[in-house]
Amino acid sequence: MNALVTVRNLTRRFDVSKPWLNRVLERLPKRKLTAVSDVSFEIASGTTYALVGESGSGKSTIGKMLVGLLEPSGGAVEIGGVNLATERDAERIERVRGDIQMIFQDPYASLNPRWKVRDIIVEPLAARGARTRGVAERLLEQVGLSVDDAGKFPHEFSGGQRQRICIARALASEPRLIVCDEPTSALDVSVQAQVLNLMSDLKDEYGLTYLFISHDLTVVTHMADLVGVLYLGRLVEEAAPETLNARPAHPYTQMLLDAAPKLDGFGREVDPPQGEIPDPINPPEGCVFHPRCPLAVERCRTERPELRAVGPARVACHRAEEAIAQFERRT
Amino acid sequence: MSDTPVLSVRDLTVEIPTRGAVLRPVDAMSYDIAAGEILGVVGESGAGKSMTGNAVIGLLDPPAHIAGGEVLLNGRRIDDLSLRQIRRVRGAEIGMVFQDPLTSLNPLIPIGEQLVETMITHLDISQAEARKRAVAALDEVGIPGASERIDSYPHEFSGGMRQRVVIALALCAEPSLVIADEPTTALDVSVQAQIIALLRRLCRERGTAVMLITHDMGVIAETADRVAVMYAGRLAELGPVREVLSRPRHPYTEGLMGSTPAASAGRPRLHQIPGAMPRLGHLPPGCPFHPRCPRAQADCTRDPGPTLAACDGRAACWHPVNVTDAEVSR
Amino acid sequence: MKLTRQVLMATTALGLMAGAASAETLRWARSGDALTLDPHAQNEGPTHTMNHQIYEPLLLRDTEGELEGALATDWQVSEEDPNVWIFTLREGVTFHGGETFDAEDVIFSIERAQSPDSDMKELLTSITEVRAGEGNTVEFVTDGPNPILPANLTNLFIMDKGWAEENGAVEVQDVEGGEQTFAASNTNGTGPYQLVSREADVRTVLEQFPDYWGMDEFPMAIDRIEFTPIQNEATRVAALLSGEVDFAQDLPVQDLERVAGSEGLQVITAPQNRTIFFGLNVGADDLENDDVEGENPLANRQVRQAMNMAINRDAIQQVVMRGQSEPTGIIIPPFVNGWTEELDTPPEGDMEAAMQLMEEAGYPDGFSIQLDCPNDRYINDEAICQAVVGMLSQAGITVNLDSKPKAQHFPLIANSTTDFFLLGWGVPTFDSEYVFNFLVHTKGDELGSWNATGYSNPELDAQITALSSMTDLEERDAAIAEIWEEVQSETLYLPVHNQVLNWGLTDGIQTEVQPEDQPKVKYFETSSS
Amino acid sequence: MLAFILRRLFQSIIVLLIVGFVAFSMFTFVGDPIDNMLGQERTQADIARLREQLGLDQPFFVQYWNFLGNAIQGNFGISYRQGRPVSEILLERAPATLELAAVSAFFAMLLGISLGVFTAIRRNGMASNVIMTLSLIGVSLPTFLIGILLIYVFSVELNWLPSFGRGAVVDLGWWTTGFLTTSGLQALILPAITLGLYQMTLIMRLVRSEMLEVLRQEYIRFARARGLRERAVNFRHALKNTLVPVITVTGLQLGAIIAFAIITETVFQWPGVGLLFINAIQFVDIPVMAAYLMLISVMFVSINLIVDLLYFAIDPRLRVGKGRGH
Amino acid sequence: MTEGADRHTDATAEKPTPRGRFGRAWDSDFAWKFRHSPVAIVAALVMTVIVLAAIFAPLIAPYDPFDPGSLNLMNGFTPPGEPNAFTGDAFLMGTDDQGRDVFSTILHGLRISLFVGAAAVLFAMVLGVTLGLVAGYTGGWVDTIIMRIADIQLTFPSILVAMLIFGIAKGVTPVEYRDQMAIWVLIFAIGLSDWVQFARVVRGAAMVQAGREYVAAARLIGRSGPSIMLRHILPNVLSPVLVIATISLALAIIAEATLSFLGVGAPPTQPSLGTLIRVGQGFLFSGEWWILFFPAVTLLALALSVNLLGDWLRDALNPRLK
Repeated sequence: MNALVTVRNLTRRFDVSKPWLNRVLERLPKRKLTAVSDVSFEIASGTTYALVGESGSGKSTIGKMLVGLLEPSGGAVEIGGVNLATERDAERIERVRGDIQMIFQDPYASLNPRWKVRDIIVEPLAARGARTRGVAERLLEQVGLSVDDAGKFPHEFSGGQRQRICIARALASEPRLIVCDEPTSALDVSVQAQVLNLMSDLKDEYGLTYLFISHDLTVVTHMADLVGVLYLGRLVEEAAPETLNARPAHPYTQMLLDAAPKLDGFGREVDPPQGEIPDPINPPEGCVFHPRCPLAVERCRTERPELRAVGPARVACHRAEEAIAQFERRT
Repeated sequence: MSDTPVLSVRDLTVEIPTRGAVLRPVDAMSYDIAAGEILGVVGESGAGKSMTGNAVIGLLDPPAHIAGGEVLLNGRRIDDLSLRQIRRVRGAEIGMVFQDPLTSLNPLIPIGEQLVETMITHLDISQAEARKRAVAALDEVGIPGASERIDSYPHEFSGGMRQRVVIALALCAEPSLVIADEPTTALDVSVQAQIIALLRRLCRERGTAVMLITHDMGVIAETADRVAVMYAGRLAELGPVREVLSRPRHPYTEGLMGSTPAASAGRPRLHQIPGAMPRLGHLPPGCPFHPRCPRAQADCTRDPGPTLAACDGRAACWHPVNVTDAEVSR
Repeated sequence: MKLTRQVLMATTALGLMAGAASAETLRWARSGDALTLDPHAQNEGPTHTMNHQIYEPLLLRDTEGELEGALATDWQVSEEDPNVWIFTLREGVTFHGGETFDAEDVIFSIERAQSPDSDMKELLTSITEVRAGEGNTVEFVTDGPNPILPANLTNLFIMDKGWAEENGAVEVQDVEGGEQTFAASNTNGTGPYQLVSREADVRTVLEQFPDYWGMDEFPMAIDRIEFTPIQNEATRVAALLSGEVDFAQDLPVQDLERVAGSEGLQVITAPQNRTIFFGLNVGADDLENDDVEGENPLANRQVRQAMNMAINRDAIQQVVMRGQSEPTGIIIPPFVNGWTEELDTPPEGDMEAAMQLMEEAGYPDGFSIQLDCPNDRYINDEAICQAVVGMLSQAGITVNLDSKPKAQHFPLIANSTTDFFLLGWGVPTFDSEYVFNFLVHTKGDELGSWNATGYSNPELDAQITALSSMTDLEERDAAIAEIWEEVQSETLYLPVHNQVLNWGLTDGIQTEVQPEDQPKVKYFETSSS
Repeated sequence: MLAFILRRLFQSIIVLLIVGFVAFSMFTFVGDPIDNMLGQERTQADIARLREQLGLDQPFFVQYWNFLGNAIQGNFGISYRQGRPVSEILLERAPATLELAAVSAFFAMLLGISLGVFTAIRRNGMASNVIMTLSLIGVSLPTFLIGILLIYVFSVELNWLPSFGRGAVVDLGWWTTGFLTTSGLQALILPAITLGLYQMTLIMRLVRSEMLEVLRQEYIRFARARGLRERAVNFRHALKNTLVPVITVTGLQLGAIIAFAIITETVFQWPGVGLLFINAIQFVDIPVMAAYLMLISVMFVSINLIVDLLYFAIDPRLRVGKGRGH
Repeated sequence: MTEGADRHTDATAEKPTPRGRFGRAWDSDFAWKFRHSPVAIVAALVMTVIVLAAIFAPLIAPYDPFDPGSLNLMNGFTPPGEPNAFTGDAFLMGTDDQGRDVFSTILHGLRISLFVGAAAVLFAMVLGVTLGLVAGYTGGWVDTIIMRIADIQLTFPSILVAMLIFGIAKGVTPVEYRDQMAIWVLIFAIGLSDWVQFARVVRGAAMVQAGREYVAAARLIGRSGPSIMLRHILPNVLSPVLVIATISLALAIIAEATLSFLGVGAPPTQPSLGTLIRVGQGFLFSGEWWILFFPAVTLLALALSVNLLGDWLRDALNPRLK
């Protein structure tokens, strides 16, 4: 497999300590929030890799580290064989930078309201001093907007249209990888469908690689070739969407699937999941999911499960086999 | 269940005068909610679903105002009440849950005090009694250690817990109707399931009517008894949830269902409705959906556009889908 | 105790002003406060005014400006020695502290006033010795016959020797050096009023001294004086108009009409013994703040004459002073010995003549110079400067006006660090010699201390020093005239006008304006008394 | 909270050090004190002796250190003008200014907050618009002119109120107060209005805009949706939240009031520290000027400290969080 | 109202706007609000007239009050509209104590006041916006230091700062430059005491903007910090800056007047509006009302219109107020 992106043991900690004086006076330790802990995965060129998880799972943090907006605290991200954090060759950095683009969640905040659409779209080119003439117009048509829109300001567009503009900007530098951070969660369903379809079309047309980040399991399974499920900064399961839907191996994945409302689940009454996501500053020992896990045993409380292959999936659970069995019994 | 619905909305119209034009975020909507029933109001942003809820409880922000129709609560008209009178209805007879639990609670006042204050306003009880009931209310919505946490401030709770507090506040004066405006949109999936379950349980236990406003078809499907689909301020379709969702009649409802990705659906190309919801100031004549509608015909541009009453009572559409011959002949 | 009584007093005073305005209290306001209470530290009007209520000189000038005995009952030149003045001291005078007044005190005070830090020393330069005479007299020995010596003593206050020694107040306060002594804020005089309390720049309260020797001689209608400096002119006028003060000095000339027209108020005026004039630095080789390199345009007499001509005194009188001034051509008012009509005539001339002179002097395009002007000392001082700036500019002289409070202005003159300045001068001795000593004589340690012009004429200096010993008054007057002749022909100073004094008073008080602007409250009469 | 106070104290000390530095620099900038103190007949030896005596021969920072040391003990030297210890004069004058400032601040806050709330609640009402416009006139004229106009109207024309001074004051030993006499209270009115008007307007406008902001908040909607009485919504819920930002600005304004008293005191001949400062400038009385600066900053710093503490009292989010609160 | 509904009503995209740039500006919400606010129109009108009058003062003013040579003292105290008793000259707004035409002095005084005000605000704005941007965008200890400096600055109220600077400047500048210095010292002093509020507001706004995703997008493609601050963030924080600048302008003009009253303002030979008022207040009781009245009314009109405009701008530019 030809991996465009290789993520190895990626870790990111944030210092959320109180100021020094408070710590001294109140005898508090330094507090570190581990947003991403020891995450490894690869994205094959031309595929869509999805990261799914609830708030605080670290999915956006991984996205930001991937594109270089954040420095990893540990581990490495290599894109096309280049590690942006350690690379010293300016030319290679420049090249890789041009290869990566990002689409953000909030289409209202991702466009500078004071800039014209044309300038927004060509900025990635302009920043490199490349030719920009006519580019914006061509891209606008590409994403289903009109050439005339180039002269307008962002506030003249609806949310879906804005997200199209974002996509156009992302395409401007002809990237190989686009990191999509919840690209449709601010959009209405009908518009979401348009944007998702557009993204699929563009992927095919340009042979793009996507890292697709979302909290919505259904959207993710719709878009991705491979799905990584995150919980409290840890990759707990990685599988193809079909596998994930049919045989989720991690109890957390199962919980997510259960909790997600179903279009055909009329009057469905499930026992809601127990508890809430624990404090990421003091995550539980062992398997971070064990306090909420119906299958947890003593080992889960002490030993952090490594990601291992279970069937076609990779799962970080000591009791994956039992979980699968139980899931199949239920359905 | 008595005959009079808890809430009965007749031809409710809300207008916002702006520069240019008068906008109608809610246009001649009619629906009922019976006791113990959950009516799901669904629609995309700008459809006017929140405006409906706010109009019912009289919380429209000026210059928005009710321009026509009436709102009956347990048979009594409430849309024409004075501020003083409607205030007595709010909280006491209609409870409201807002979208964002982070901003719904006053950050400077302990949650217990907010509960006590609400109860004392509406119920003829003492401070001590109210406090006792507040603990009970918190307990009921599943706040662990309610009696210790009653003096905590909102920021000391997680998002899910805060939404529980909000629900306790909405229900503490035992209203007969609860309007829940996107109560779970700001929450994670797992917490959303908890909150929805809680809301359902409480309302079922008390026989409270619920108006559940959301954009999430899945939530509607699992929670509501009946569903009202809104488009551009109008009711597009209204009916029992199972029927509307599995055999939608309005092309818009059908489109909505089709464009929602389903986990089980494999990866076909999503059905997409072309274009976007028109802005209120620029509604097309006739059926507001016709420019996006695959079934639009010449008569769809005809004024007045289709309404539920003028059509089959379920979908406001001249050319509905999924209609059996029997129904057509009727 | 103290508190309750005051509260009672205040609450019984029903009306706002009425209660406080008991007949015997004089509420008195003027623009500035006395700089110090040390009687010898400052030779300055407001300072003397305050001290006049507390201290007394041997002689003073009454409301008419005439000499009157204060601590001296009689004064005459010794029959044996023309160089000796004999002052007979008043009997039965006690200081506020109870000490008896005697010759020792006079000797001490004069010697104190002669010390280097004293600001009064110029008045006493001719005195070589002060000694106790026979009986209750003091003898002043001068370095020659000095006919006008008594006139030099009218602001020379007598302190108690014992008190001064006890309290370390023997040395005069060096005000310029920022020094402070006990005597600067504590007093022990023989005057009609004694100090009750003083907060500099806020309020000074004086009360009648019950053992004052002149209790029966003067009206003494005022029991208590509350003196408040009110800097802001509008506020001062408002205070008088609203009846919050009974007596206000330094009223803005534009408000006199309004005050006089107000019910219960009167304005009394009198020509003041003070002339306003400009001084020029004629002595320097080059000026600091001008645009002429290497030479001093002011050293050129024609330039000075041109400037003198350019000043339109009538316009200043009519507009700036609202008629409250008398234009003058000499820097002394008419009642000073040495004044003559001819000297007083301002130069005939107009702008054209002035410009002509400028051209002749070699400055056809004029020059620029800085004018230092006080803004809180004389009536409309800043406005006068401003008007003159305009007039001089018409003659081609660009004047940069730098106006500042008197506290910053006077040191410039005292230290001769100004090229062109405004000054007002009163003549307490009513004799020209006083003016010569301060303003014309070459600047030196004793004489010429306010002569910032840099003018030095040894012959004239000799003539001036000779004056002090001339006993023949006619001969002396001739000498004075001669000196004036020279001063005027040099156009050393540019006279503007003599100030007219104004006092605003409530109708209930009767007094006359003292030409030196030195109100002495003991003369005040009230309607009720 | 302790840490917060300590940090604030530390910052305050830095502020005071800087102010002290400015004050001290004035001695060096505005003329050599030796020049002032010695007459013309000084000798080189005199100068050297006095330099040594005053410690002026020491390095700049040593001098600064000594100045600070003295300042901490309240020793600011002797006033050139009055010849008394500056601290003594300041203590004598401070009550006048503090009483005036307190009354002004009270007036500004009382009226400012109530008018601000009123205009926010009746946002588009006629009365609100009139108040808003009038308030702008108040800040569109310089304070001194307002003072003089007030004197003209109320003292000269109507003869209701005194135009200058403090009226009769009662000496309590360490404090002189004008609060206990009728004339003292009357004398306070015009200066207090003059001084407080500007701050009142500021507070009013701030309260209004903050209140409008708060009234738009979701929790206010929620409070309304719960049927709480308008009064409870406006005052219990909205006003309380409004006060948090208002307190900061009000704190700053109180400091400003003391400084702006310079103008008011000049116009009304109010015998406070502001007038003292103006006189000190006229007489180049540097010790008084320096001490005044220090005094002002000490007051300012303490007011800020109090404001910060008030925050803790009002806003529970600032107290040590028990929960997660993120 | 849900956020979506809010967003959909905020623009009028569908309407064709054929009239080009001006047409679109005319059609914008902002212009519409302006056209429908009589207060804003009147205020803008008054301000425009005053500013134009100040700019063209040398052309409009019948006299040059700054040329002392052209003054005739005898013209002093001429009431408005009446001929002078001595010279027979008549003046629209009368003359002051120096015989200067009040109308002309006001026009020239306005020039000085406006210049001082505008320059001071500009100075404060440049300083405050720069520091605010850096603090808000950079954060961390840079932010801490800048904001602590701002706190310290607040400890010195404006007039104190101004008086101090004035005192020191007077001490260190040669006398012949003092008149020219005075203006610059005023500008510096007023500006220096005013930058904090710019910095605070810009910092807050910049922090919000820095968290926006378009900034992340710009960082992503390798834009440098200064470039992002200048090109991306600055244009988006300008509206609050504009509001503050407007209100600061009124404050600065009044601060200048106040300092003139305290004797540390513009020199009397080149009077600003404030100096004119200081001089004029001396004639309040004596009947020469016009010397105070006209400058005071001009100042009031100027400050009031600027304030009203600022007020209106604040509301009009606040997206949350509808």
